[in-house]
Amino acid sequence: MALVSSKLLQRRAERYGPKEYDHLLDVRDIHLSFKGVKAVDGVSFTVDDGELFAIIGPNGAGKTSLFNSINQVYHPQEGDILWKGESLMGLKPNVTAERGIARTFQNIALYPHMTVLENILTGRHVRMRSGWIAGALWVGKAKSEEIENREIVESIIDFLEIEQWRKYPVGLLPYGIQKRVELGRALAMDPELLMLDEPVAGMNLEETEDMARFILDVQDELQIAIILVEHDMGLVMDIADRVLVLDFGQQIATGKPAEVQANPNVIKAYLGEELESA
Amino acid sequence: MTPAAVVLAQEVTLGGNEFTEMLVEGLSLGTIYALLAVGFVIIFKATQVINFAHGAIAAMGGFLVASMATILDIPGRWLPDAPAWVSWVGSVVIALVAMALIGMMLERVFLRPMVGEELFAIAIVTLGLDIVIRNVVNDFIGQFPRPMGDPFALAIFDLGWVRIAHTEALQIAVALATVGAIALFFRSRMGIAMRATAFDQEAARAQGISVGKVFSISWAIGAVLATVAAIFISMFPRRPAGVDQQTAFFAFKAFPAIIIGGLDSIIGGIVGGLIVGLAESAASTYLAFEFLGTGFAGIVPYLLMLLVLLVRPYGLFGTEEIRRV
Amino acid sequence: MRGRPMLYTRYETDQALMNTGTKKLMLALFLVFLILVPLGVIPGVDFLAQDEWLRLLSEVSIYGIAALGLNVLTGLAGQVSLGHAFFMGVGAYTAAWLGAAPGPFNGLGLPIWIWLPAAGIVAAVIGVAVGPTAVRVRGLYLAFVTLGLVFVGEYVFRNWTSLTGGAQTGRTFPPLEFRLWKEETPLIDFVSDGPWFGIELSGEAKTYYLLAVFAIVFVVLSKNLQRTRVGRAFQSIRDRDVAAEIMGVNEAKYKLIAFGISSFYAGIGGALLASFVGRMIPEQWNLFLSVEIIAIVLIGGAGVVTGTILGSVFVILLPRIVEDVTHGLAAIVVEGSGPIAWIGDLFISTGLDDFGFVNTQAGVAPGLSIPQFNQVLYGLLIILFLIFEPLGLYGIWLRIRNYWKGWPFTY
Amino acid sequence: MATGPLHTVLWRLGANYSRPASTERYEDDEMLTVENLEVVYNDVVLVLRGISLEVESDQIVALLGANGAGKTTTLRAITGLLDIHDGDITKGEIDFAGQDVTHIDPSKRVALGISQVMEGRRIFAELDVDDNLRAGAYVNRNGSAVKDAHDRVMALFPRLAERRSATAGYLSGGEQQMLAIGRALMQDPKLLILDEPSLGLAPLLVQEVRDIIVEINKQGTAVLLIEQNASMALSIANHGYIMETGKMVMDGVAEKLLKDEDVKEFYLGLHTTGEKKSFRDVKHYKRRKRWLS
Amino acid sequence: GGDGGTDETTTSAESTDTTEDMTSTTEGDMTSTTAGGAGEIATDVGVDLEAGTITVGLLSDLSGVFSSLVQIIVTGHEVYWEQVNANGGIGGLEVVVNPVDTAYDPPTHVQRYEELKDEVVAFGHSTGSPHTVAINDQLQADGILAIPLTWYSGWSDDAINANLLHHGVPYCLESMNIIGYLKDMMGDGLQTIAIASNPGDYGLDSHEGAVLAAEALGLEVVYEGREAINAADEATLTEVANGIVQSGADLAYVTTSPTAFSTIFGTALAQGYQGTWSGAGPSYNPAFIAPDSPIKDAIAASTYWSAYYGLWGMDTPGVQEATQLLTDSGRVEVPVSAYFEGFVEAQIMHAALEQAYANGDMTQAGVLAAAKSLENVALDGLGPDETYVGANNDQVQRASAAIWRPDPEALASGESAGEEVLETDYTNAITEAYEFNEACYSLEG
Ligand SMILES: Nc1ncnc2c1ncn2[C@@H]1O[C@H](COP(=O)(O)OP(=O)(O)OP(=O)(O)O)[C@@H](O)[C@H]1O
Ligand SMILES: Nc1ncnc2c1ncn2[C@@H]1O[C@H](COP(=O)(O)OP(=O)(O)OP(=O)(O)O)[C@@H](O)[C@H]1O
Ligand SMILES: [Mg+2]
Ligand SMILES: [Mg+2]
Repeated sequence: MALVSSKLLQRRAERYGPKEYDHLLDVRDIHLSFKGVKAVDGVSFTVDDGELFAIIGPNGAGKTSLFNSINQVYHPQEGDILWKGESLMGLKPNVTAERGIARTFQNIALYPHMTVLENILTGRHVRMRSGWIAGALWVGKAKSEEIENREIVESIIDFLEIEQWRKYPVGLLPYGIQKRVELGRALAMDPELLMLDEPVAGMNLEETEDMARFILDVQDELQIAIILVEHDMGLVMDIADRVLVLDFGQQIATGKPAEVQANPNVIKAYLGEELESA
Repeated sequence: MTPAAVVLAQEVTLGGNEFTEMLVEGLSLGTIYALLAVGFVIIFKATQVINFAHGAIAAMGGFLVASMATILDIPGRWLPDAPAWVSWVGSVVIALVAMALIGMMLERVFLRPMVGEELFAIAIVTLGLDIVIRNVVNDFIGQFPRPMGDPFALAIFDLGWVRIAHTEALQIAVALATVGAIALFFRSRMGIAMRATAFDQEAARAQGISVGKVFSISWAIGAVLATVAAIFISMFPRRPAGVDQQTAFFAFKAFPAIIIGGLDSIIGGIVGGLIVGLAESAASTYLAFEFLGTGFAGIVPYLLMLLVLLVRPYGLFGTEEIRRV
Repeated sequence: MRGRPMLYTRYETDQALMNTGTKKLMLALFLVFLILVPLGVIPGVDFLAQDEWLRLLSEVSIYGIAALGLNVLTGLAGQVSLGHAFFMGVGAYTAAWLGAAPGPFNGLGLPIWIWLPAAGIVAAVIGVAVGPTAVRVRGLYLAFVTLGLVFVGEYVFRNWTSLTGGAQTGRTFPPLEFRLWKEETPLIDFVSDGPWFGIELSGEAKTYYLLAVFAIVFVVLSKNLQRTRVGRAFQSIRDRDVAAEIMGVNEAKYKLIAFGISSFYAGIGGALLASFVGRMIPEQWNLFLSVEIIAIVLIGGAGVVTGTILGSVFVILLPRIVEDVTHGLAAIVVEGSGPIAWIGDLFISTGLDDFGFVNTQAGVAPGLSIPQFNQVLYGLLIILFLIFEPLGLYGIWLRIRNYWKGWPFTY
Repeated sequence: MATGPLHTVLWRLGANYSRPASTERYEDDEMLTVENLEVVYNDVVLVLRGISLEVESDQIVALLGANGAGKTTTLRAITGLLDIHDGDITKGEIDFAGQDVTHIDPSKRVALGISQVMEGRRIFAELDVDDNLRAGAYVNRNGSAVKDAHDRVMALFPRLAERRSATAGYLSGGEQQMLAIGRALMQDPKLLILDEPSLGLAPLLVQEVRDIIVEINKQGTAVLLIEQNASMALSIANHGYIMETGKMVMDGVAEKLLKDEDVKEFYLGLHTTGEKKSFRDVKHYKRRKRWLS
Repeated sequence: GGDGGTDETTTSAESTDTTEDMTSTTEGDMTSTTAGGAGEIATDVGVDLEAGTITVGLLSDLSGVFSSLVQIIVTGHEVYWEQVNANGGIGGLEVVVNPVDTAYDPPTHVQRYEELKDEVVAFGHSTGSPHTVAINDQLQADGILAIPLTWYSGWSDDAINANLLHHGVPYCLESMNIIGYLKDMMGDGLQTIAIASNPGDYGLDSHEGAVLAAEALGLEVVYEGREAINAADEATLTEVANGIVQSGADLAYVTTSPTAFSTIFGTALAQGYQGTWSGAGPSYNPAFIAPDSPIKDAIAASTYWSAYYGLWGMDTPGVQEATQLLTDSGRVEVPVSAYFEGFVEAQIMHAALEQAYANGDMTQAGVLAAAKSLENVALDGLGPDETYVGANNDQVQRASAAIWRPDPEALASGESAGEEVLETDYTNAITEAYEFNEACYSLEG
């Protein structure tokens, strides 16, 4: 664990020099709609380094769409998204990845035919350089690069405790493990922001606890900022630093878990009367 | 480039004007393409199978009709004094029923086991099927084309401004009627069942949809449509000598139609077929320029296809693949 | 479920192509086998030393190389193309233009070390040129766009007489000879008989060696490509394109690269095929060639390099083997003695009056002629094969291997 | 594109298709009885080791268990979808409404009144919401009945009503879950089996779904509820079963289970004292304890 | 190949079992001088004095586009040789034909050639022109004889026919014969001509002939679709049909495949075209006039054809004899003249082998030399006699075996293949006058 963090922090330091921006991510009043549907309707918020920021809201409120907007998979019609002070608008998704935004998906989106190792190595794609000719010839640079990155990936595999699955095609792995691999693939990108879309959905208590532990470790030890979308209030209210509540694409509350939890609108739109059940 | 077809003399116009001739030819080609395309689409729509054996199946159907109507003379032999067209229609109906059964059989034996495999693994199976059927059928057909034995012979409507063979008139009518009926059929409960099945067999079965039935029906329809197409291909004036060893390849010409219309859209199949037919006929009438060389009209459908896909990557009516995370 | 743990002290060794001793040994043995084949000294397979079989093996290499290209595009990047034959044609005619001796048709008479790479490069360039269109459309639609390419290509080839010799006529292609420049006698000549290092070799044997070497080189390139950054990018696009983009893979860019690489292989394959056959007519770069290549890839097991070569062996040799078997049977039946003959006679007809699905008298007796029957059998074998092993030959190989080590695959 | 080899649906030449359905009426109120069921995948992986369970015609029964316990497999056995996954029932019997359905065709079972909400939604992504529901109503030929069912679903899930003509694939995760439930309701079944219906649903909606289940049950549909969210399940169930690696390790009246210490700790995540513990505490200690099974 | 060399000959007469023959590529560098039927016979490949067999290879299209036709031709070979062998073969040596399938595909053709060249003494036929050209260099390198199974005029051109034997009237001169005949018959009724053709030697050789004929006869070419037909491409067929109809030519001369011909014919008919039709022989198929064929009367009324070889029921000794043999062999389903093509090829090969035997050199090279020295191969009306000595102009075959028109009744009655013979062994004046120095259309490269 310690090994990962130290190395990773060092790599990050090398890549992105000293900090000269006020917010890591600054979402400014974005509007996104699909024929008819207003998926995101004027949402603004900021996320700072190392923060664990949660987004909750009813189904179809626009949480995933918000992620997709930040990734530029969807292109909001209005508003702006600043990453370290620079706008992300109009970039291609793969560029946002290079800039340091990593992501896991609501419905697992791993590469089922590839092994755990390969999946996580693809995460390293943005951090590698060698082209196809060098690769095909397996010459010096490409080769050494492959090996270096293999080491990095191994350290992530250790961290997530999935050594035993290393060489299995992920398609064959249990749901819970796949969720972990997905986290691993995201971490492999050396991100500064990690967006988790319902990381514990469909997990039993034990797996939820494991996942929670990894999330917290990522935050504390790797100092990666996290945006968490999750319907498990037990988890969110427990580990989030700040919470944003969406409803029908609109922002109905932001603040500390406790405040949000108490907010009548939130209860009405989302939590429902009997909170303790969650 | 070698000099292509050039009309050297002043034009001696016979039979109708160039334009109407072109239109008739286009419609008659187009409806055949439509029949082939729709059959192909139905099978794809319901079973996710790209049926490369479609042409071979068509040839088989054509041969069956030929043998019923001429060689075996069924049911003609039992109704000696019925009018020619009655016994011919009889033969056709019998052949169609037989082909429906054969279609089901093929699906059951060769494709059912492949359910759920990779699209293209299945495609290769149908390719194997094509090789098998084509060789067997061609051996039956033999070196001599087999005429359809239809009662229309060379009869022609001469309306002055256009001459159209009875066979072509019939063909256009029948084809449009058939594909129309099919299109309606697909609005039905069965239609949805087919789409559901194609998308997710397990989920479909969970809804009580009998996937096996869906597959059988779609293959039956596919085979029948292919046969109808084969009949009209193998008649005067297109192939007056009848179904021969080349008939099986005709189906390839329907591919651009399928794509232009959209792989999984029946309406698309129809529209695509007509577009391609007309385009081809128009091209061969108006684009016989020397510098274009030989066979330019033949690739016009493909050029059209490329154009359409540039504007609409899923054809005119195709449903687009869901891309979401 | 767990695989037997393999201990590696260094990741490098784990990542090496031949990461186990057994693999290394097998490879060595295999190479020795390849070298010995034409000498006809290996008992059991000495018949392979016949010119005809050597030619078939050479074809295996050629189709294998072309198929490796499609395997990159379809197997790795998941983009199905029916246009491979077109790019093979482009390669072939590039080779002809540059390599063929000046004559009635375009030809500059340049040596192989120019025309062969050029064949690949020109094909690749065209591949990348059509790429942008191809990148827009997905799945089957792509398959058919590329099909269109084949037909348009055939049209161009048919009409570009000065280069292709014209429809139904065709032209000759540069032979497999190595010249430094345009000198009279080639430095090395891979087509005519003669001794090499004192060993008397037929031209077929030399061609075989040359092509085998090419095949091996391209196999290695493919394997490396597959296990490195770009190869993984391809696979990620294949498995989940949207996710791949979000994970930093530039979809459009890598699809283009895939197209380029695949077309390059195709170009080389086409050039070698044309040169090997000596004369091709424009109609031959058609859908059926493409389909044959796809069959090779899928039968071998999409995305698997070694599988592709196996697929090539299967598709090229099977018809010949089927043929030998049926002829053997027919012979026995005509002899008409023994139980085999008796049973066989039920299937094989030997005259007009005799019944049977297959007949020994072409076009006369009822039933299929033996060549037709072979075609049918070939089709059936492909079907049955895919029904029972949808993952292709590689699937069988996995079975065998998993039988030895408890790999998770249990389909 | 089609499903990959990983989902290989090895549905060989219609494995079990015959076995005529006996038509005798059933007297007692046992809707579903599963007896000593054993299921094997690919002839090797023994996943269900002789489980038995019962659902009475007016009951809500909860089936709980860790991942990989065999809950979904049980459901597949009951609804007849094992063959697709190359699974076989090697032992035991499944009776529904007094008749043996162990081997009959899934579509027949649906016709008999068994509906399911499949794990992982499995909606028809390319069809729009309405067509998904129509597909759900396949067995139900009576037009007006279908219309009523449709209206009822729309009433239950207003969100779906808003998105009626949207392509299902573009719905949000939760919306898709609603659609999956709605689709099952279109068959107005005698027995409804839900596999993790609360997955990905917002708390408020979880409560709604819970109420819906209760409502459906009131209207006379027996319910078998497979859940990770044990507290939710047990809060409405009459009876509960708990599975571990293919065995029933515990079953009883819901109230009783709710009070059980182990259940509290492992499924409700409560301290023996009863209040929830923070993830920050469980962090870094991992439990490997299991029921002896 | 290992021992295809022209002057290599082996002691042990080689078994045709290739396995052996290949594993022993090096043994085999002395001439054998076994006492054959007549004095000393030198042999290398394909003649086995021990077993007493001569093996002749056939590169036949048995599964491709022309399979059904070629199968019949192969049968012709087999029946012919059966009879020869029955009568003592060639000096006691039995002749065995070995047909292999080329699928009408050049690569396969080459592959098959490679397989056979070490088993056979010569090739009884080689199907297809580009295919034959594809192996021509090899033939010359290996010094093996082959009879092309096409009627390309180039086979009579010594620029390329060093190892090939032509037979029958070439497409080019065929056009002259039939068009000349029609002119004589129709007189002023024939002023204008429309010409359309397939690409390749077949279409273009015939096309050139038609153009030359038109010049010679002063016909106006009102439509010309040079290599405008692609049977696989419906559009080209419509295009040509339209062209013919609009040209309103008195004679439509269309050289293509039967399928394409019937389509063009039908389409033109539907548009009311009423001219006369003809084309190179292979454009016709008896099915056109089958009892159920809708066009049988139209075809019978308006088409005329020339034949390369004798027609079923024609009363020339050659045909009569062949017909007898075929019917006796019990291998004839329906009467088809194509069997005679097999006979013609076989008889020419027979002559060559006899000559080689007489020369005492039955090596591949010996047979080739013998064949090229044949002054007259008499076919007694099974086809016009052939000669292989002298300049192109002397060698080339000018005579059509027959000029004929389709006859549905005769076909229906089954007594003939439905061919009403109008002339036999026919050479038109313009053909006679034509100076043949090189292929009408050159198939180079
Ligand atoms: N690509 C798209 N096309 C059309 N509509 C879309 C698309 N993506 C999302 N939507 C719609 O936008 C709305 C927001 O969807 P989104 O996935 O962001 O919801 P969500 O907050 O993630 O819900 P959940 O918690 O259920 O995942 C939904 O109504 C959905 O149907
Ligand atoms: N198709 C299959 N082939 C082989 N093994 C399988 C297959 N499907 C499931 N299994 C195994 O059977 C066991 C039970 O799976 P099942 O899906 O029934 O568990 P579950 O209780 O539904 O888990 P979850 O709560 O994650 O849904 C698991 O160990 C799983 O690995
Ligand atoms: Mg979401
Ligand atoms: Mg489950």
